[in-house]
Amino acid sequence: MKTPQLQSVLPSKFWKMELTREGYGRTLVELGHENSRVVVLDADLSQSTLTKYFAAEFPDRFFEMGISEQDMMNTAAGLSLTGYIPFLSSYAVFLTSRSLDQLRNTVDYTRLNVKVAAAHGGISVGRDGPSHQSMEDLSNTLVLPNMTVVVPADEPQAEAVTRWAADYVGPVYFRLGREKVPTITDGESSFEHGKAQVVIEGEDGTIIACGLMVSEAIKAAELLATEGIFPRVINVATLKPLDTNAIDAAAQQTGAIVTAEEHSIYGGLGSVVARHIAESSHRVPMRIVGIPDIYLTSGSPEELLEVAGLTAKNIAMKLKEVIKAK
Amino acid sequence: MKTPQLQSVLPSKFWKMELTREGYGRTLVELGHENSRVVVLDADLSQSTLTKYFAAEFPDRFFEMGISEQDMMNTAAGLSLTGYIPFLSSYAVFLTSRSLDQLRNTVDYTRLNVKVAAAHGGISVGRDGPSHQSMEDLSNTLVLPNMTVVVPADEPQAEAVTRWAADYVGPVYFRLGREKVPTITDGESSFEHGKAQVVIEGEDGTIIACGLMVSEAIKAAELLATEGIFPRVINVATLKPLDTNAIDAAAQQTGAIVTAEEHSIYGGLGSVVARHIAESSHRVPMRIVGIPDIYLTSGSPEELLEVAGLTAKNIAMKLKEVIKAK
Amino acid sequence: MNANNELNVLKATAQQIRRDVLLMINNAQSGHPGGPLSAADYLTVLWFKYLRCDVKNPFWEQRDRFVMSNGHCSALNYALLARRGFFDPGYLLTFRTLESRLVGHPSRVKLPFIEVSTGSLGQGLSVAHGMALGAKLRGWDDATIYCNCGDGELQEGSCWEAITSAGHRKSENLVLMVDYNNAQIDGFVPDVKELAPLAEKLRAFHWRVIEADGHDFEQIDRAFAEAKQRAGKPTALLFRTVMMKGCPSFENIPGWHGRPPTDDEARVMLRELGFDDDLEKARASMGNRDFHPAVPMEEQL
Amino acid sequence: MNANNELNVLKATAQQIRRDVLLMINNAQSGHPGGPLSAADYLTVLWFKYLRCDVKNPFWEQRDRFVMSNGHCSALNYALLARRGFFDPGYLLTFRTLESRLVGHPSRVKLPFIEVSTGSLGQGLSVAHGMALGAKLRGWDDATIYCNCGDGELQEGSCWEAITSAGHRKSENLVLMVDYNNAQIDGFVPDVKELAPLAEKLRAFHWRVIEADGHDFEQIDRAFAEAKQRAGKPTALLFRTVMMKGCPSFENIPGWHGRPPTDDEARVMLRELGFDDDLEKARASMGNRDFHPAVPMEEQL
Ligand SMILES: Cc1ncc(C[n+]2csc(CCOP(=O)(O)OP(=O)(O)O)c2C)c(N)n1
Ligand SMILES: Cc1ncc(C[n+]2csc(CCOP(=O)(O)OP(=O)(O)O)c2C)c(N)n1
Ligand SMILES: [Mg+2]
Ligand SMILES: [Mg+2]
Repeated sequence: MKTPQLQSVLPSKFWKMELTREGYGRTLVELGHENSRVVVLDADLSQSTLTKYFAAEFPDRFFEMGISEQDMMNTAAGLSLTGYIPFLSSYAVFLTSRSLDQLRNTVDYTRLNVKVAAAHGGISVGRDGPSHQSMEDLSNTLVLPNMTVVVPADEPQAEAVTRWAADYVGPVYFRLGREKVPTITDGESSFEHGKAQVVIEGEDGTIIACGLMVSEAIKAAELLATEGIFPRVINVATLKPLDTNAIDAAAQQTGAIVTAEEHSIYGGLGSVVARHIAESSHRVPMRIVGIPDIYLTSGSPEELLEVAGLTAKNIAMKLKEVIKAK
Repeated sequence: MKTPQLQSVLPSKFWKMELTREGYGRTLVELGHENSRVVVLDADLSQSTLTKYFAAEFPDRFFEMGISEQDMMNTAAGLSLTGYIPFLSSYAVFLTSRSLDQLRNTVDYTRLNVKVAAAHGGISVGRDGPSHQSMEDLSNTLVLPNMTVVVPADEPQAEAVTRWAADYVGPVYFRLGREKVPTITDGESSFEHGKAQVVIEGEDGTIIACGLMVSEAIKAAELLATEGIFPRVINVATLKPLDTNAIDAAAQQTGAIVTAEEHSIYGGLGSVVARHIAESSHRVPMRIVGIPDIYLTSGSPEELLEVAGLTAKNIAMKLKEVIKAK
Repeated sequence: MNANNELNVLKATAQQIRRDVLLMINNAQSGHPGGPLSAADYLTVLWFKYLRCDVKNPFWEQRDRFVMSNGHCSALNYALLARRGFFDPGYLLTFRTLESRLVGHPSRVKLPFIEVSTGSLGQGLSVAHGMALGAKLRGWDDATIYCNCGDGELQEGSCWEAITSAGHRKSENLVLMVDYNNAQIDGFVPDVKELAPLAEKLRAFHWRVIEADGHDFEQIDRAFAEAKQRAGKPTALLFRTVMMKGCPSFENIPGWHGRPPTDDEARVMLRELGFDDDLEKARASMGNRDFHPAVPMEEQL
Repeated sequence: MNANNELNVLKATAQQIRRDVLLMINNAQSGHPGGPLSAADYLTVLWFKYLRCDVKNPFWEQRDRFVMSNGHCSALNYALLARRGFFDPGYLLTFRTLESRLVGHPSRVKLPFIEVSTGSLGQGLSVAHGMALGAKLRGWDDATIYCNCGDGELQEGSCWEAITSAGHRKSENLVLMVDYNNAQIDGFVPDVKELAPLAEKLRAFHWRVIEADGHDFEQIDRAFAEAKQRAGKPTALLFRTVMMKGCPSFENIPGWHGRPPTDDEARVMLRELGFDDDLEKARASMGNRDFHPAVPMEEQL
């Protein structure tokens, strides 16, 4: 397996903060210029999801569906059946519950060419509270047989995923966040479908992360380095199909695994990795860092991530646990 | 841990076949007589879910909601808020997708006292095809923080679960099937919330199963016995909260685990057991028997279970694999 | 063919399709006869007179599209396709078996002539509207998107989202057909959850509404002809129908929504439809059970 | 108190509640001012004149119930509760902070005076109807269930399922209030997805409809008085309102649906409402930030 250079990751103090949804919204406009088959739908959240940029530039190819996620999902399905490449957006929590039946029975079952770009994934949504926080979207989409599930880690990766999704034929679910996140990947090479990226090389154990938690994992590696512990850090942007090669290599070469995700401990990255490990011949200790099985409340993103234990510190602690258990 | 007697399980050739939904429907009528706070809702499927018995006996406490699962879920929520104990039914696939947002944000978040009895779980639904088969309902409900998730193995257990659910305060999801299944538990003692039951004692490995697959697991044990292999068989009727003691004991005492469920390999029994094992100190080989990550088609229940590998033979094969990998 | 003759031929075709449906469901011992028999007349008129499609070029881009939103009427959808010439009628008898393309509810995955996979109620109209928007954007000005819904199905809120959208967008290339048979699984629609006054409702949602007796071929014909005239708004055709129409002993009984007839019942039904009641002969008359599409599948996709 | 006086007092209360809402959202730098300011007048009349509740016995079984289905108007719901006496107004300033019971969207988990947790649009009316059915079955004949919905919210199909159910069941103890401010996030309702003619639609779904200017206290009062008279069917009160009402420089701009005002903007808003614009003093005037419910929580649950 080829692995990017460790030095390509800047130390956390130099990180630039950017919005994944901004990367999405801007890339949609570029795609709109490049490909007249790209159309966009939104359900009264274009101001948040930033599909408003596309709406302003291509009013004829933008479909404002109002507050009707079910209708939006299936209207996109219909558009795909006349040759269009629809991207649709709303908040993750609504897209994967209010319109889940449509996503399952119409879009996924027939492998329709619909791109579901879900904004406000996770709990870093913050003050709107649990009704708007999404802890289950990855679980609800990973279980769909034909779905590709992607969680970009940062703005460049969100751009790359958006661009890739327009080319790929089939249903895609990808998750964007509300808040600015550190930029840690670089533009061009930042996404390859189905391939995990080793963002930091190391042999003392592996942190497998996605989304926001990739930067926390890097910070955890920085913390651990001060104690002489050098874990590998992997960005698993594509949760499905999962890059099992990268996981197998991590298990074999580093002997201990911690996963980290801004998602329930049920049914997300930790679950699919645990399933893979449990059924494999590896016998490596593992810990899952994810949202514990509770609803959170209002608060700043930082407060909520802290309450849920989605921090570099917690990742580092778990990594030391698994190293001890090797 | 106390374990039921091996001899309490009849050999498969003596099994009686019964409908879990019949157990549900009949028990609702008994509950209706015992407790005037029990009310029942259905969404134009009372003929299948067998809530029709209750409807006939207690027309004032039966709410026919028409083909409106979302409305049904939240109407039940409202009824619970005025002191009633609502049971609601439709098919599993619709209840956990069309009305998932309602189940999550209204029922589960506030721990409302709503009992979701989902008929036609799994693929043994048969000829109606994938639109009516449910492979994700356990995943979609297990990820909900306050939900109790139960899969009765047979008719007596379905009765016991229904009865238990009426007493328990809080949201419950339980899954019923379309087809007759072998009766393998016995009436009174057939269900204890949060407790797995050892239905066959054994030390050579453990089959952890739920629903329809408990009887397949017993058949697998019969097959294996002819080869001198004696696995433990556990009926995990309560998937959440999971009886981790029973699983830990199985891992320690038998050293190898196969799970078996009529559900996707994503997010169901196999996943939660794998997660528990992966994070524990056990290093036991494991295999998951579940619906592979595909949509099925029409066919007889037997044909579909065969295609999906949900058979005693496959379970037995996997058990030999894990024993070899011990 | 003069108008009267034409309608008589369509009538005969509808009866034959009813027979197909009953034989399919009886043979599979699984499926839904009630809706197919209530919608057979008007959907035969649509498929054999109005629907712009080409058996030799089934994926012709500018074709009209048909969506069976109430997917439990799959047997009718398949029979219409077969009798219209897309594949051999004998294949209908593979309905709902493991190897068949004729899945319990219409599956585009297995049978690409199906425009949209359905089965979960309340989904087809939004998809059809998406197609209508797509057709407009593509400039396929003559293409009309037809969507069939059950009356019970319209209890799904998702239908009303689609109705609102299409009215709002004045999608005049969209035609909704309602199989207004007044019955659903748990009883008669007014008892389960009232839909009336449906025409008034739809008009308030900015639709043109055309009402017709769904078993009167002249009314059906007029309704489709009128629907073809663009109106600056979407069109709803409310077809008043009778569940199990054509088999008087079984008509208007909600219990027949989804129950396969036994052989004895099927024989009575065939007789009441005006056919010979020998089931074996009837099945044999449909031909052999090969799929045999008008154009080989490889060339089509 | 004579009628005129009474309405003047209610008017003043509504203004005070508007001020609370703005201070809460400005202080939290998070929240939705637009809807609360459009609904403040009529909901003040409801809460201070019509809603049968008992601050000293908040869980009195036979009480009327209020559901804020458009949960983003949480600040208004909390301010109404506080000013009605359920807890101290100073506590309002904890809105949307980690330790507070005043979660971003109304949470019954944290604040049991909230009848139903909301936030995901389109859910409240079905729950309210469930309560209405429950109240009827329990024999709480005087209890009325009031549910507030946004106009944009009514684009959710789930609302129409509830509307159909309540009409079908003639649930006369259910009152829907629509905050018909014509605005939602992405623009004006008629541009996003038209709702009109709403009264006609609801009547076709078997509802009684009462229309009123949602900022004219006499009309509001008459509307609620009329709604209290049971009509053999559910009642919808369509309140014509203006988003951000009371702050003319900000009125009727959809952008104010969910944007917290900066301090400068908040000062202008307070002035336009007729209050002193010193934010610090205004916040201090609300009292200290303890919850302090009218009855200790332990005694209540
Ligand atoms: C979302 C959803 N809920 C429930 C069902 C189960 N179901 C299938 S058909 C049917 C009744 C349909 O009634 P109607 O639309 O009037 O069709 P008809 O019986 O007249 O053919 C129901 C409830 C379903 N297929 N999809
Ligand atoms: C199911 C769901 N979809 C989307 C949202 C996001 N959202 C919150 S408020 C709102 C607009 C509501 O418009 P309206 O009901 O008119 O309320 P107003 O803006 O007038 O206060 C939207 C789209 C949501 N909360 N729930
Ligand atoms: Mg019908
Ligand atoms: Mg509004």
